[in-house]
Amino acid sequence: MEIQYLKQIVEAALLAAGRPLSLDRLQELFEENARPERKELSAALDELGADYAGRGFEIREVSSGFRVQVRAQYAPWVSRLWEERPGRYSRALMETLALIAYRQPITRGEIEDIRGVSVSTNIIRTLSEREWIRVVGHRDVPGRPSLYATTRGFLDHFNLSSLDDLPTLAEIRDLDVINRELDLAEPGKGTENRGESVQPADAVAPLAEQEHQAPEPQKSAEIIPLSRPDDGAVND
Amino acid sequence: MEIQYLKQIVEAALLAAGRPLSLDRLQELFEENARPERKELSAALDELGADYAGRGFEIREVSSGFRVQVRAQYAPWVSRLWEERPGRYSRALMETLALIAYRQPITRGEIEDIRGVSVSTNIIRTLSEREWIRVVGHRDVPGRPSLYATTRGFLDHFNLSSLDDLPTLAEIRDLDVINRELDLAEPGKGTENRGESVQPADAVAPLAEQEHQAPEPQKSAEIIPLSRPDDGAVND
Amino acid sequence: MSVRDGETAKHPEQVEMPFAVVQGEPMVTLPKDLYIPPDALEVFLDAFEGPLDLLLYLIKRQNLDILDIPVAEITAQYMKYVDMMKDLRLELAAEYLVMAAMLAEIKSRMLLPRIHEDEEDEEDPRAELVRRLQEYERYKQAADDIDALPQLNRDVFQTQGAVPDKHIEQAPPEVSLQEILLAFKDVLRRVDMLTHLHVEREALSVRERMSRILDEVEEDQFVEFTSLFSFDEGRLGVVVTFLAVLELLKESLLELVQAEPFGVIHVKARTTAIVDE
Repeated sequence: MEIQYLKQIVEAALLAAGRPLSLDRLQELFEENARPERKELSAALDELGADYAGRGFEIREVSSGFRVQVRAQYAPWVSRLWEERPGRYSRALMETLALIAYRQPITRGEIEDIRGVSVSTNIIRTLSEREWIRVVGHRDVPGRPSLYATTRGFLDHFNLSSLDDLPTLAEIRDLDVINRELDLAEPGKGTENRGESVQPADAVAPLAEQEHQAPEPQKSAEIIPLSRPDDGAVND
Repeated sequence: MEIQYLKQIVEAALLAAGRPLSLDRLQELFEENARPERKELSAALDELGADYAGRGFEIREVSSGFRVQVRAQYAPWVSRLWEERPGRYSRALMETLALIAYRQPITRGEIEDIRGVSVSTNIIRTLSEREWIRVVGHRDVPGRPSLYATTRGFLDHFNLSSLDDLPTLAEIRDLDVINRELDLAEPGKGTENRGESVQPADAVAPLAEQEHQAPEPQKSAEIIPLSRPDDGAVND
Repeated sequence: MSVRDGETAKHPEQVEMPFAVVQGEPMVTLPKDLYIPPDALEVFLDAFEGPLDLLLYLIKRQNLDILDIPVAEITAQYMKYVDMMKDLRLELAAEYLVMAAMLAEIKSRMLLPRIHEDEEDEEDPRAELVRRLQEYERYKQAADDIDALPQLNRDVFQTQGAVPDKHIEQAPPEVSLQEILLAFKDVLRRVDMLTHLHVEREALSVRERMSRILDEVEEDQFVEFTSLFSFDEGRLGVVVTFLAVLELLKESLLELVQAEPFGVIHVKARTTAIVDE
């Protein structure tokens, strides 16, 4: 099929679909004997993306496929089409969502440990109803708490094609730095200095490990050990 | 306002709206002190119409305003977005078809005698519409019931050159062997009271596949609604 | 500096004051210099997502690095807020009190002189708090970052072009031959118990030919018997056709007429009602 023709079918479909379309789904628009290769479709999508430069809309690849969307810069005008502005989500909800996005799979208890406050059932329900999160399993501890993870719908909503596209998580500075600064900041502490000049190795380990893991969202089913045993006393 | 900018806002709004927008409505997208004249908007719409020449979509004025729509020539492809996944035929239909193939010419009453249950008009109509069976005459008894036979199309569809290519009854009795070879799970255990309705393919999809689909809520639009609750039980 | 600057705490027993709060006992002294006018406090506290958030605020407000928390000072400020919550009879979340306890504990540990040798193994008492604050802060920031991403229906909008000539076709279900055979096998299994059905030895080509002959003959018009035969089918084809005609005659579906001995035989579909069953 000629690319010019292909492009027109693809853009017509994307424009009308009202949802992202995967390459597979785009292929299915064609009769089996006239089905374009995936790379032909990709080429067509690339060309369309270039065609739309300077237009009010763009092609964007999100998690569940490609979509044609109105560019963010026209949102102030386009929003006026609807009486109601979309409400803002509470900070509690966004923080919970962020923890699930970056630390998935994660239990509610683990979210509470990090946030230092309880997570309301409403928040979990709202996120589930929006189909941004879902239960992907249960941690094998007493009570078998649900493990939450984000969905494709979450990525689609936030204009992301994968978890790798999430904003980079701030780094945690490790204890060596802390101690150096403590030493500098408190030069005259006398006897207390004794304990800080040599840093016990086992105190460094947990932080170093977290620093290594945290910036990359865990997509595997691997379970991240979250809190050290003595954390529990503080939070429960 | 520069027309280039105006055009982009107008096309963004038309694309996002999902409904036709009148000139008045388009004007309302702008702050009062920056509101374009109707003739400016008309000019922008005209230019957009020209821009879309050679694209898969066009601007069209309908009674309630302007809208962006897929060009008619691409409707056949785009329409496939809403096509439902093929369902499955009921066991009753399959039995009826088998009896017509092996016992033709045969009347509906004779099929009912053998199957021990009535054959719905729907089944006969479905098989006729697919052009797998046809009426070849009428039995000369009261009511002059139609005699059904299979068609050339039936043979073609199943890649048979003649009915003699169908397995013999003895071979059918050994179908368990064939099944093992085909690795085809026999779906027929205790299915006598199965409904005649078309069965959604998803009802038999393995659980794993359904789980895989779960994060994509849009897909549910492709599931054919079950018309009979008892159909589902067969697949477990 | 934090230890020295921290208000009056010089002895361990004085820093145990906040523990009394955790146990629900009344405070001994109330701080007088509040940072926030009490009437603004309720709104103010609503803005916090918990004790870590409040602590972060206190630290940020003084332009302090998390890594360098003057524990005593922050503890004192924190307690003031907690006390204000009590004064205003705000429902004081347990998390705030737990944090107060943690701060007090850190403060006391930092004040205690380390005399035992094995304390070299002890980490900085602030380390755990610092870790938790940093951990919380990064996700607090991440929440803001995610919120700032272009969101569907807030910043970007999925297009919804009309399809004026939409024509949706329902694809017919796929059927495999195996499915038909399995269905037939089920029928056979059922009818095996009713042995009157003798489908066993019939050649299917005869049945197929029966259908074809029925299709060719008309009900009100005779056709020549010989026209049913096609000689290029060979001997086998002729036999099959002949058997089909016999079978159709047996089933009273065909009528065979010969006007005179050795005359032309004609065939037509049966019309007259004959009781034969």
